[in-house]
Amino acid sequence: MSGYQTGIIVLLALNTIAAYGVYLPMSAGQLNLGIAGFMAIGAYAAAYLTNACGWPPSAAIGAGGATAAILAFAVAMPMLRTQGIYLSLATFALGQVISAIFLNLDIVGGAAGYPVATHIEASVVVSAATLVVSLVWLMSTTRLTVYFAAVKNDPLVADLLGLNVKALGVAALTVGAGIAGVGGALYAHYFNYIEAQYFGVMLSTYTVLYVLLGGTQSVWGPLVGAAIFTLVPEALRSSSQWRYAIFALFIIVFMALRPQGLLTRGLSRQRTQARAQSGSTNS
Amino acid sequence: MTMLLSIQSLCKTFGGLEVVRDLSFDVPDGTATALIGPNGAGKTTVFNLISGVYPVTSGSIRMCGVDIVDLPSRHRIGRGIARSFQNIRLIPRLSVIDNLLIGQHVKLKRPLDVLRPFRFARDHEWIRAAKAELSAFGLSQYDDEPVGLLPYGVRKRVDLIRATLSSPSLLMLDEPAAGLNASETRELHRHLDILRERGTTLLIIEHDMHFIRSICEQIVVLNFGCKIAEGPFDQVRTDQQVSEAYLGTERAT
Amino acid sequence: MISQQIVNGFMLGGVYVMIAVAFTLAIGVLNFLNFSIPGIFMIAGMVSWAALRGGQHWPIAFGIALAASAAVGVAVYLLTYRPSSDSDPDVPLVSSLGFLVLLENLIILWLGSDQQSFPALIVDFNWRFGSIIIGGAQLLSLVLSLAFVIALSLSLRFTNLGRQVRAIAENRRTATILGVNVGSVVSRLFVLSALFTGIGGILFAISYLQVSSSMGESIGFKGISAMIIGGMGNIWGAVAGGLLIGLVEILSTQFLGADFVNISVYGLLLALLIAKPEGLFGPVAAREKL
Amino acid sequence: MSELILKAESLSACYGRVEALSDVSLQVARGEIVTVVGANGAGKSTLLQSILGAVSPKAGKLTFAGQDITRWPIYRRIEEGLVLVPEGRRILVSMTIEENLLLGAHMRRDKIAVRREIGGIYDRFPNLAQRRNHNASCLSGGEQQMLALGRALLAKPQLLMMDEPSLGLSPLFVQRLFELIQAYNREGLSILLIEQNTANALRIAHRATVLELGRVALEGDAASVAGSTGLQEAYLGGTSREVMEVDHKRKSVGRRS
Amino acid sequence: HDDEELVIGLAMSNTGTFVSVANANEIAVDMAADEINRAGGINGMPIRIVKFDTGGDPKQAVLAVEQFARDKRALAVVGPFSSSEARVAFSAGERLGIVQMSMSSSAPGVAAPFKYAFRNTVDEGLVIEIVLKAMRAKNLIMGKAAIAYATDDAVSKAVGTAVLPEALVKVAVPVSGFVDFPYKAFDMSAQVSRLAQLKPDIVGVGAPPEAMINLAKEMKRQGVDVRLFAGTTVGDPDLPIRFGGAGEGTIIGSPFYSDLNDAVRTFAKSFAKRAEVAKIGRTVPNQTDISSYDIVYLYAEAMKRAGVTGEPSKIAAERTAIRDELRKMKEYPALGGKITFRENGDAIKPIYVLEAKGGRWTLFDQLTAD
Ligand SMILES: Nc1ncnc2c1ncn2[C@@H]1O[C@H](COP(=O)(O)OP(=O)(O)OP(=O)(O)O)[C@@H](O)[C@H]1O
Ligand SMILES: Nc1ncnc2c1ncn2[C@@H]1O[C@H](COP(=O)(O)OP(=O)(O)OP(=O)(O)O)[C@@H](O)[C@H]1O
Ligand SMILES: [Mg+2]
Ligand SMILES: [Mg+2]
Repeated sequence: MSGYQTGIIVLLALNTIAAYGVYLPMSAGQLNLGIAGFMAIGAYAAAYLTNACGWPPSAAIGAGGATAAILAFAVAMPMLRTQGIYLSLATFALGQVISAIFLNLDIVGGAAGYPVATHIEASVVVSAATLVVSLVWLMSTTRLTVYFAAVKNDPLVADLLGLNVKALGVAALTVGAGIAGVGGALYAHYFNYIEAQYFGVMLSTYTVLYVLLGGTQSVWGPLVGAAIFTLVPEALRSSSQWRYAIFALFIIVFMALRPQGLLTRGLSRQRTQARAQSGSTNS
Repeated sequence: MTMLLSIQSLCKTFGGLEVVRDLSFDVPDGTATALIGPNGAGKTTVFNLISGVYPVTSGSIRMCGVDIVDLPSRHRIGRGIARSFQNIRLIPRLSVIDNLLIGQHVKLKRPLDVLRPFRFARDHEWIRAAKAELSAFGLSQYDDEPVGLLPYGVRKRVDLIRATLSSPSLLMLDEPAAGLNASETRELHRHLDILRERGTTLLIIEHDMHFIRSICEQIVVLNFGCKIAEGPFDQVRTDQQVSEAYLGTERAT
Repeated sequence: MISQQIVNGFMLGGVYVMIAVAFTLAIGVLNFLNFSIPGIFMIAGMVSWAALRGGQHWPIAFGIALAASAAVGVAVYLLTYRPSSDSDPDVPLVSSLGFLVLLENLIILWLGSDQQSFPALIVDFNWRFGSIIIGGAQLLSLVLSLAFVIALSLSLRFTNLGRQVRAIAENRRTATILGVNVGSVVSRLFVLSALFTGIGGILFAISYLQVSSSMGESIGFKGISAMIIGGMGNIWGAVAGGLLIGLVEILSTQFLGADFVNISVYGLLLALLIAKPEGLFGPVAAREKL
Repeated sequence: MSELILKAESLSACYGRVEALSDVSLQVARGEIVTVVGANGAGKSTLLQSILGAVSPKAGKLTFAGQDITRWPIYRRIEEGLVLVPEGRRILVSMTIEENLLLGAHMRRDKIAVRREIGGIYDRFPNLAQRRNHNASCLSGGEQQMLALGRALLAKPQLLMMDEPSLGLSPLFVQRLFELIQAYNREGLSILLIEQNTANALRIAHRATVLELGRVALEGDAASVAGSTGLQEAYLGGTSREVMEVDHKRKSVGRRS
Repeated sequence: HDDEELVIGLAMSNTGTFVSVANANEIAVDMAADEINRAGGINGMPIRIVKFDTGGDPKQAVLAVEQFARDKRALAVVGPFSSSEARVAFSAGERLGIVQMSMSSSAPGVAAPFKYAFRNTVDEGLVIEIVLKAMRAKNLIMGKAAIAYATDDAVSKAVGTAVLPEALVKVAVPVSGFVDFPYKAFDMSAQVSRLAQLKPDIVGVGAPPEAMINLAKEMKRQGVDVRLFAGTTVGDPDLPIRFGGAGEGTIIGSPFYSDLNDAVRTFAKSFAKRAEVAKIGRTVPNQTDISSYDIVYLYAEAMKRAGVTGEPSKIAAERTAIRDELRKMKEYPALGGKITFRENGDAIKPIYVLEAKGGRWTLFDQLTAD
């Protein structure tokens, strides 16, 4: 495989992992706009462990994910007092605070960034992404997905049916953060240098875009979305200057024509939407 | 006869407005009780208080002798209280089976079991139970249909089955026959008969008097949040106050 | 000197208020988190700069800029809000973000990514009271926002049009069935919000004598935060939130250093949201009736 | 019979590929009560929605008060006095009861008359008067139904279309509702009514149309329809399961085409 | 016929954040390549430039060097542009064994950990020392200094917190205080109000041009009339115009001065011609354009000295040979002045001290660091 192709596949793998970090909370009704903050935590924690404590990269990457998950778990309870757009903004604020803290944390280089000594091969990143996708897929075959859907669509009824809405919300946020943390840690060890500025709002926003573009109705949506976001700009490389403008136009037109995202659950389900809409407003 | 549910001096105010006032009534085990009254009398509010949607202002709600007013709403289904909703509250995008799975959550023994990928186990007991219940009520053909696509009457029944799948001892139904045509109402009737045979206690809000009369032994009538009458249908029907406030002159029987 | 810093804080807050109010119009009123607003803010600034550079007289330049803002507003309405009638509320968010990216890239292609110097229309547009200096354009934007907010909140509460708008915000289909001319009301609202945002962009350019293709972004996020702090849909909340953020930003620059600006502004936002999940002035969310 | 207020000719409507109405014609004369009956899913609501314009018909022609309104947007039809009390109430729960009523009259300029009429509505529905400045979300099911009716009346309808207005109302109130409908009708309001409570609907209606699987199965004056066997078949005869089976067949036909 | 060409990669930043500063680098590189090929190429072979637009994104910069090294058989790479890109791309280049030379990165020590990484830019510390020496030599009033810098950018922060304080100590000017701001700050009112309290005679700036312009404008608005000085971070031929009447008398150090000599003026003229055709919106070269142009010549010289053939079988050895030749190179006469590489991969070259006067740069002094 050519160097270019390998590079693209790594980018795709990293974007996919991030997308699943957003997808999980989203399936439970949380639009996480602070995913970059959790990626930063995973990246810095893992980098610190390999650099300063001499951990092997695989252990450090796992620990990076765990650190992000633990932080998410710690903040989830107070954060989930908020809902909807307020929750999105709370996650957004958290992401900003996290990246501002890393910007000032001198043991990991502060504004100058943090070089990471150990390099991992492309194959490691790709295997990790495969693992994440398989795990999320496995999860989609458990009851948990149905529970998340219930919490997202009708938290009050979910509560009356005995679901612990808070706990499910915390779980979704935590697992999503863990996945994002692993993504950040992989990023750090593949590119061997991280800086806090990279983990900004725009990274979070784009990651959310991958998921919404791919569609939230299917587990494969985030994968497809990440693939579009990685590959289409590359395909437009020949039109160099115009490529981002063309790509943005593509997103707008695409969403206008297919608002439910690219992947929906088959054609028959497409009608569900129209019906479901009128059903929910009628009743 | 033992009392499954016993409500004493229940009050609820919303911002100074007294919606339920000093209400007391009992639901004996194994019976069907109707809660009727004019629009805005507070019937749905009573359901909401029993299932814990709102905290009570004062009074007690005893389930099998235990006061549950301080029990968080999500634990009440575990005590055997399940309900359907006046406006159907199913998740339109999920299939019928998936909606029914949520209703069985109380049956979960160990919390970690939620992580078992049951879709591989085609005949998981929950799925089996859901399918059995659907076919018992003649709805098996809708197993995998997204709920949003189903006709109103079928959705109402799925909502009902979701509530029964938690094997409740007390099933509260809020206007189950509203919006159903005559034949659908007959089917609903059969459905409820089966549930009664199984020993489920029913508490029903309904405006269809034929329906109430043929199902419920006991009627509780509310007006402005107060109980104005109580007893078997034929006794309540002749009550002066009930006629004036609720049934009207041209009675629906 | 602290008094000068407080004045600085309110002046900066005035900029955020403009954007926060524009966002409130979109989300509080139409239930649509319109990310193209920072883009429109930028378009107004850049277009008026380009027109001035092209030798136009300033009223004409500003007219062109406002026309461009309104046109973008209409385009956003047609391409993001309208097609999304029956889908997730997240969808228009995505395509309005697409608009932000598109606008920025088009402007970069046309005028470059450099920050440009905006000419001073009035040599020294400042008021001095003793040692205190107040920026005239900033003060103007604050006054304008306030006037707009008063007019808007009154009309939303008490006029027919206001009720129609609120009906649309709650449920577009129902509003249609009740005979609300959704297309016309909403497109007027988009134009209004775009014009207001455009005026914000122009006033920004006049106050800070600078425009750039990225001028909308950071202000945009502060504007959203201001709106949220105040409580969504509460227009006065947007004003209070904007001023508060401006003040916190300036004071933390003075006393803690620029490193801490983001930590204190967003930390405050986070703390406020956790303490009061519905924002400072938002209504307390009651449990829904079944 | 007097002049027609509504004339629908050969309406057809689809959801995606599923045809919900095919070739339905219907007429309402001024001052008349017409009722449409049929099983669940027969297309009654779709018919009203098509007449209002909320569902755009695939084919057919609509004439209202002598004007061809087939291509008119909804708001123009409502301005002309073609008003719907929609299925499922569709109350705006974020607004107060009074605001909901005012919204019903949003196209009217005669502010004083509107105020007076709102007062009239409050007299009719005291439950609403009590809570006029509360959010409509707190209303009980029946109260919401009253609000929906009041809101529609404030639009000054010439033809009022009602989709199951008695849903969730107490027996006493159902009785009052039908009296009310007749009263308004006597004042000159034309009415197109859909009811599950068929007996009552047929009792007060002048004429009736029976819909079956999106087609007109029978029409005529109310008394003869009430007595016909066609009604028994279309509306009371089939169990809902059978209806669904037909429904399914129709869907698969739709898919094939 | 790949074998008969010597391939050089260009990791350019034609889209994204840096486009305005970087979009003419391509023109400068093409110019250099054309000139070399017209003069007969190197070792009898023409050079060919392969290009990759990174959009200023570090991940894309890695993609670029991967592609150049593994797919395009490039012998060396011009770029990447920014420090953020350089940091990740240099470490990839080290693994791939291919030389990269950045035309713009100036954060401290970015190339230092790597053997294959170079930067045709001068260390900020040296530049600022030169600027202060020149100011001292011309007897400007320098009683007290204040420092203003951007905190969220590696270069600016290093300049503000380390480089400027040290350099001011060397010329014995006391520092009365610091003000800081974000890289993309538009509102400088708080900072300037603080500067007014500090009452300095000069203000050293570690910031990108935009922030410095905003600072100068706000100083003018608040009536704080103090001379600014800075290193190469604010290098921009148009800065005096962009000040829009503020910032008069600002002094900076730059590796490039457009009015230096005939060679530079000739370069600027043919650059302008090409830029006109390319419609990129400007015609005056900036310091990164000159730097890119010089990098091609530096590579050409190193290839000549190493006698590279471009044969696929020898490519690894030849890439390393280019690196070694660059390291050995002494005072190579490039367009911007004589270039030598230091141990840490950064260039030593002349610095021109410029003063903003009446909307243009004027030469204040010329010195070489050593
Ligand atoms: N959350 C609330 N806030 C304020 N008032 C409420 C709330 N919930 C109910 N009410 C009021 O309490 C009264 C009783 O409402 P409830 O829904 O219990 O009536 P109901 O008996 O179920 O009537 P219906 O038969 O029409 O459904 C109504 O007048 C309603 O307006
Ligand atoms: N939004 C929709 N999308 C797809 N199919 C629909 C939609 N609305 C209705 N249908 C289908 O169109 C047919 C007619 O529906 P309609 O609601 O008009 O029936 P109805 O006679 O009003 O029934 P009900 O008595 O239940 O109100 C049904 O088969 C229904 O499933
Ligand atoms: Mg009720
Ligand atoms: Mg219907």
